[in-house]
Amino acid sequence: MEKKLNLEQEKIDRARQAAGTIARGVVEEITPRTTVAVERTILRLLGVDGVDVAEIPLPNVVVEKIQEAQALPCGVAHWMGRAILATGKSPQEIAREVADGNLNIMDQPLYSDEDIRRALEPHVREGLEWIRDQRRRREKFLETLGTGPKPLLYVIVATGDIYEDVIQAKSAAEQGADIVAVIRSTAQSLLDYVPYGATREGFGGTFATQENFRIMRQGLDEIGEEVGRYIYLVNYCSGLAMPEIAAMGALERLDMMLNDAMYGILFRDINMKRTFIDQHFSRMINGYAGIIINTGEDNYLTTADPYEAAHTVLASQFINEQLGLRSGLKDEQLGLGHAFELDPEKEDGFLLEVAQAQMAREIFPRAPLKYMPPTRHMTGDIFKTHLVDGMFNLAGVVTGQEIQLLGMLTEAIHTPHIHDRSLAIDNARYIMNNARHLGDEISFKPGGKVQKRAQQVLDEAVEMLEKIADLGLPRAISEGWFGGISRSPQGGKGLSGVVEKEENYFNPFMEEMASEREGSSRAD
Amino acid sequence: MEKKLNLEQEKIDRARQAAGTIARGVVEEITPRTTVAVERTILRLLGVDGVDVAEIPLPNVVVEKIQEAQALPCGVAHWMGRAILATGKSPQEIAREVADGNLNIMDQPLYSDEDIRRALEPHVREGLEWIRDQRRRREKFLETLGTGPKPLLYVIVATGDIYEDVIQAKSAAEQGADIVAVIRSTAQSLLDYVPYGATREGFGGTFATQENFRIMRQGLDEIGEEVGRYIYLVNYCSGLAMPEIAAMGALERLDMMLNDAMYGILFRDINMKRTFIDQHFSRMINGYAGIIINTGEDNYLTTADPYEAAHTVLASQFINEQLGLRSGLKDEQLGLGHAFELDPEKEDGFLLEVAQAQMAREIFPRAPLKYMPPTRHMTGDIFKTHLVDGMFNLAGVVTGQEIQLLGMLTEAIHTPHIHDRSLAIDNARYIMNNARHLGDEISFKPGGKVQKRAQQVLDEAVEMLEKIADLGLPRAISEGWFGGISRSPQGGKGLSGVVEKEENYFNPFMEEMASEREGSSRAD
Amino acid sequence: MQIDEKRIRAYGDTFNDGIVQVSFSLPVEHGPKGDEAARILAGQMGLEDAEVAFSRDLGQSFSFYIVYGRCPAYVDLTQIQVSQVEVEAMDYYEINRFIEERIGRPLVVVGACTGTDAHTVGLDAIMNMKGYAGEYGLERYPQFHAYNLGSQVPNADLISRAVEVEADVILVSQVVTQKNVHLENLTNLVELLEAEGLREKFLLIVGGPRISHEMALELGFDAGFGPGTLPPEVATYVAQEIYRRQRSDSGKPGQ
Amino acid sequence: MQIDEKRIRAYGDTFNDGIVQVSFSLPVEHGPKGDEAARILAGQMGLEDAEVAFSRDLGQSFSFYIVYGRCPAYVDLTQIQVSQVEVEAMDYYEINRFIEERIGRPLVVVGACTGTDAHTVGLDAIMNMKGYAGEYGLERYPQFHAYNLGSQVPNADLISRAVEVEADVILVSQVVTQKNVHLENLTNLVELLEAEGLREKFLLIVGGPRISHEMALELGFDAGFGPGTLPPEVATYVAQEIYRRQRSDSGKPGQ
Ligand code: B12
Ligand code: B12
Ligand SMILES: Cc1ncc(COP(=O)(O)O)c(C=O)c1O
Ligand SMILES: Cc1ncc(COP(=O)(O)O)c(C=O)c1O
Repeated sequence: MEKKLNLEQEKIDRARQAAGTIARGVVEEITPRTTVAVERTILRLLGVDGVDVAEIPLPNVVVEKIQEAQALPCGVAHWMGRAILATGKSPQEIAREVADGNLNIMDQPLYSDEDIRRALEPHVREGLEWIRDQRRRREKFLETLGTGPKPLLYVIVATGDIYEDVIQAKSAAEQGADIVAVIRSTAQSLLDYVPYGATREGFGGTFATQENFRIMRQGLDEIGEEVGRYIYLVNYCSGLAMPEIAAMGALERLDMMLNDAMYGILFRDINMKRTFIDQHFSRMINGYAGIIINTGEDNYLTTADPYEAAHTVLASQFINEQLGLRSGLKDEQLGLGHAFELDPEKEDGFLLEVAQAQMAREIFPRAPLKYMPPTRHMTGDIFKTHLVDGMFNLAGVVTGQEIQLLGMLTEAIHTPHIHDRSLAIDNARYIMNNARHLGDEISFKPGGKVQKRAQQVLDEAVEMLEKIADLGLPRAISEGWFGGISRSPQGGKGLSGVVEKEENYFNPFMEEMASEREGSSRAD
Repeated sequence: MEKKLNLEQEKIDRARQAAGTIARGVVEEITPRTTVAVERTILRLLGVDGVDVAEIPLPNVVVEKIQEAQALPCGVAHWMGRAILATGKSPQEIAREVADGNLNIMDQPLYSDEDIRRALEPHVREGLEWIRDQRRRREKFLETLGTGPKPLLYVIVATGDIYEDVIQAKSAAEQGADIVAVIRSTAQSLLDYVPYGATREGFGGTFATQENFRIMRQGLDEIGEEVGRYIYLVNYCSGLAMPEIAAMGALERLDMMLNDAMYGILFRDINMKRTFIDQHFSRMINGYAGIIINTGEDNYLTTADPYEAAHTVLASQFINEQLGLRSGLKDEQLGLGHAFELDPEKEDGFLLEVAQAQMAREIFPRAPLKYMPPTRHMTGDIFKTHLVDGMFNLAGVVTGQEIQLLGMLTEAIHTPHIHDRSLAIDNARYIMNNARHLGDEISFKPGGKVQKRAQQVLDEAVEMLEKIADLGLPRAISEGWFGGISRSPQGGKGLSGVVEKEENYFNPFMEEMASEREGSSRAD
Repeated sequence: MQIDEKRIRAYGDTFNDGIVQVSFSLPVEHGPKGDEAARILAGQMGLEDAEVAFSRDLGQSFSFYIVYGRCPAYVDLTQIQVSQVEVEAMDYYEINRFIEERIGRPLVVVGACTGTDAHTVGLDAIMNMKGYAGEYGLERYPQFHAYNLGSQVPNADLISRAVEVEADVILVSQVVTQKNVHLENLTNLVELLEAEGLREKFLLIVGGPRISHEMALELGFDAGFGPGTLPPEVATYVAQEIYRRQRSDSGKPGQ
Repeated sequence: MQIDEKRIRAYGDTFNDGIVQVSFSLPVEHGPKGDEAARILAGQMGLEDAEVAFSRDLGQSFSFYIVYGRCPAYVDLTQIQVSQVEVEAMDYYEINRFIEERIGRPLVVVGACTGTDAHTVGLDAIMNMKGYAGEYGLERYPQFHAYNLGSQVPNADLISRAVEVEADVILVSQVVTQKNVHLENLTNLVELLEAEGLREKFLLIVGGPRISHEMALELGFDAGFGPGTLPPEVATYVAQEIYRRQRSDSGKPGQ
């Protein structure tokens, strides 16, 4: 890729270094701790699924029992291993019996750590094997069917009813969509569990459940075969059940996950510690499953001024990158987010948008950048919105974005209807085809508006990151440096789910994943 | 203006030279002839207006009388001059008496040419004075009110009812339109006269009448004061009454006129000779009145393939330029036409459009180029059309066009409704503002798709023009070189209105205009 | 999801939600009162829960509205009969062979854009050598003698030319439809033909972007062809229809 | 052109032409039958001369239509009453002075995005220091004590907080409206307040992009504010309304 912005490599290096320091600080916070969500995730990966009579998911039932006994610092794996050894049953059978009141998981004979690990081993292997199979299946599909040209066209479905979602998703794929995300119901991110089964009633989106994942995956595989393109499936790996969703996604072959290091903190007021721990394990799972994560920098521009706050997007991309690499994600899995959110009334706004997008492209050359459409300044003027979406699509193709989340002409009105999506896809296909090689064709005036803007944003990001490296990320977040939202380390939801590990704590999946992977070269 | 296409000046010069040769050939054809329309125009400029009992315009009544007597070769001025001398009445009074049967214009005493000229002189002076006044009034408005930023936004009104047209035009001006064209009814171009009075019933447009001009001019002056911008008024100076409309436009202060050297021949099957003669005098009037002409090269792309025929547009622009300069128009009055008509499904079509538009800009640096919107590939998909119009607007601002005729989202459906125009203006304002200086910012890869396309089109135009310079324009037209339409020199409507001048023929306005103007430097 | 074909409603994102989008202008000042007027008007179109998603001042005391609402009306799909020209797909070679073998002589076709209509591209697409969308036009068919009279042809001229060349078929193109000028034009042609007792001599066909077969029949034409028509569709229809008439009438039309 | 205010019809390019544009999808295969179904549906919306200007295949046996037609319905403008919060424009300084002079103590305001709604930008625009569109938010007013509880606040929490801080005013923001979740949420709040006998203690205000004053009144709120609301509009309304109630009730609300 040709460099067009005359950015100083030295500044990029400085920014990356500062972000590395920041990430190291976060990892230090994470290592000695676990969370209820992480523990539930271990159970899920061991094969525990289903709900009890009160509709409470079995992973929650088991973890709550252990937490009530204040025994979570040893980790759920410890207790489950003991139960397996004692009963000879599978984790799922054990969990069911715990839920039915037939087994007290806290009241199991003691075994050596070695025995416990050995007892878990076949279940751990089975879980990981399943994920690796899904990964291979995806690779096979990509080989045989392939994907559309870049930028890939990403659309959302959000009817609230998984069966309607499938119809809408298949229609979208027939129109040319490459990626389908099922948006979650408004309520879900604050649930400290994952709902169960197929669901038909959500608000502003559809619940993320393992069964819903399965139903949609099957639908997309079907239509993918028909249209001769592999259709990526996306969901939200965030909220209080973040790592569980990572596990479900890995098991059901999702391909991308919205999975940001700070989104929950800022936009859902989830406790910071909780989030950092959860996101780390989530990302390990995503990394292992070959899932591309989508980070959420776009969101800053919905609450902060998109012009003034442009550098916070870049700074956050660096942080997400450094944290991601440290969780075992590869560069190719880092779908760093950014957005086209400047006021359409701004003179030369398009130049500034192109500057920002091109800058991201040059600074993160291997990342499958995810480019988010205009939302905040969109009104119910569907004609205008369609047009602004067109300029966004143009910026996307000109700057070589990889993942283009398509704007909808009804952005300010409702979650997309079937034809909204079709019009959006037609918009993108037209613009991207009609200006396919424009990016190869043009260069920017040295010292012109585009170059200057990119340089300025980089400068500001370097400054911001170096300050944060000094202060630490929690302090920066407390002071509202991202999205203009301030959150304190002790505030927010879910702190009670954070647990200090005991010495004998272990997470067999984390260990196995870490040992299997080669540390990404850039992580130190 | 920065040159971006690496065009060879030598080729541009060759093209211009060949076009000069072609234009000389045409002028030779014109000089010894006049037409009924030219003669009626002289009467109009002498102040003749109104209709007889059968609704036939007085200029027609008088000219027909003279033609019946086969006395037109002397020119209407000759006969009118004699009548003035004989009766002491004004041309209007004389015309009225002729119509009423009270005066036989053929039966007037003989006077010397000198006397005749002297008799006409005050009327000629009055006509020209009025036109110069209008011109000064326009200049005054432009000084005090000014215009919008370039490209100027040009919209059409076409309700068929002049009073509805005024509402629509004023609404458009309030939304941001700079230029309003009143489209003519389908039937008008083949009428060998100009209808009279305010009209409220047209099809696909509104009749061009002097009263309609006046009504719309007044409306635009009113709204122009309100919005603080001078609003240009446009009509169609073409068809069988072409020069009469030029006169009416000069008298009523129109600002632009669609006035092409070949449009009538090709698209209305009007006889070639007739058209060449009529356009020459029309353009002299337009030139004198400070009116900007709009040529019609865009039309070729509605019948010929827009990709293959791109060079015919450029060739025709050269011809229109050379003919225009020879009729006394200044470079600044040559609104040479071109269009954004490639199939939107064409890969990199936008690059080719930009190449063509930029090429026109560089080759005709002083001409107020008129850029026409996508029409032929537009369907009833109003959302798509709006978007393609947006890309057209982008091409316009990036390549520094001066006059942007806005595409309408309902192009394939109906002549514009009030909100169609509003949406189109909003489209243009957004795109042009949002990418205002993009043109200054970018350059094109040497030897890339954009440069190559422009060079290829120029090469083909040079070749075409040099061949036409050999063959002569009539032969090229007969062979269908423009718009894929072939017309023979003896075919088409209106040939019977062509008259060989006698020796004592004179056209006092033509003489006066020619002597007043300084020949444009580039005309030889 | 089982669809009830007898009760098809509009669909946004849930079956039978009935969502429709409507836009229009009103000669009313922009403001809350205008919004309310727009909502009421949408209500009179039967929309429930109508909401003005956007409104815009148009100046001159006009305003524009974009409204979304739920339309309770439904359509019975089982009752819909679309009258369309019924043609079995034949290609260039089949058509020529069909005419040669079954009719035994080339067919004469006269076409024109009538009245003040000068949009020749559509008619040319059907008639000219080069044709349209990769399909040859009638001029190229050995079994058609095609006369394309071009644009702005008065109905009377078209008829006299058709008589003169002993045409089997008259093709008319109408593109401009403002103030229903095409309907007047087409009706006038049929009336002229009938007045001269010539209506039955010709297969009378009209085409254009706003023409449907149904409308053509109503106007007294034999067939109508809409947007996207390809030359072989017209050629097939002509060949088959003339053959059919020949057989059933036992007399040849157009002669 | 004299407009009859009693019979306002849609306008395209001629008075009373009634032109409207409609678009929707149908669960029907794309094709002539679908087009006809769309035309019929438009007919049932009362459109005359309805024509399908465009249709598009959506796959999965769905199709999309763009229809133009003439709507004969009209609106009587003289009968339209828009209920809007009536506020004389006061500015920041006037409002503070008004409260100080006429009410004599700062007003306490509690605001939240309730239920599962996390769209804080609208509420922040009204409440936060920096405000919106150049106007300060309530937090900046010396005569308001403003508590912004943020997003996803359960109705019960909002109420107990309002009681705790002895609020005069409760501000609720609702942005997500899919499946009418906002209506449920808002109704539930009013019911809870009434159940606890607290409804009269607070001035109850709702805002959001799909909120209108009329709807707010129907739901049992005191006022509703829609898109584009500016902080001083809300502040003025609050100040004047509390003053009015104080005077007429001779008892202070919210105390
Ligand atoms: C090209 C064009 C022109 C060209 C025409 C060149 C030419 N020689 O044809 C020029 C620039 C000259 C022109 C001028 C005008 N135009 Co014009 N033009 C168009 C345009 C852009 C495309 C039409 C076209 O070529 N379509 C492509 C052909 C292949 O499609 P088609 O015509 O539908 O034909 C197909 C079928 O309908 C069918 N068919 C058509 N005819 C026939 C006949 C038979 C027998 C059969 C079997 C089938 C058949 O088969 C064809 C192939 O599939 C349209 C807008 C649009 N995008 O549709 C406006 C449009 C048609 N024009 C319009 C108008 C108003 C005019 C003017 C009157 C404007 C003016 N006042 O100056 C003038 C005057 C023309 C006149 N006197 O008629 C309006 C008509 C509005 C209306 N509904 O009444 C349109 C819709 C633009 C608009 N929105 O205002 N125009
Ligand atoms: C920014 C935004 C977000 C941000 C919110 C950040 C934040 N902290 O607020 C983020 C990215 C987090 C987000 C998330 C979601 N969003 Co959102 N979002 C938007 C967006 C783009 C802009 C909203 C906005 O900020 N407007 C600007 C403010 C100033 O305007 P306003 O809210 O109308 O407020 C004004 C007035 O209404 C009034 N007002 C508002 N509240 C109050 C209160 C009082 C008391 C008063 C007096 C006045 C008042 O005054 C304000 C100033 O004038 C809209 C689309 C759009 N362009 O409108 C979608 C939109 C609102 N979101 C939507 C959805 C569905 C979601 C999600 C549920 C999607 C999902 N499933 O993940 C999530 C989850 C959020 C949740 N749990 O509620 C939908 C809602 C659809 C519907 N009608 O139901 C929209 C319309 C997008 C769409 N087309 O799908 N979103
Ligand atoms: C990174 C990221 N995670 C999650 C979400 C949505 O999360 P929730 O379901 O918590 O509203 C978003 C919002 O678009 C996001 O950008
Ligand atoms: C140069 C020129 N003259 C005239 C016209 C229209 O002419 P008429 O009124 O003859 O249809 C056009 C068509 O757009 C044109 O481009």
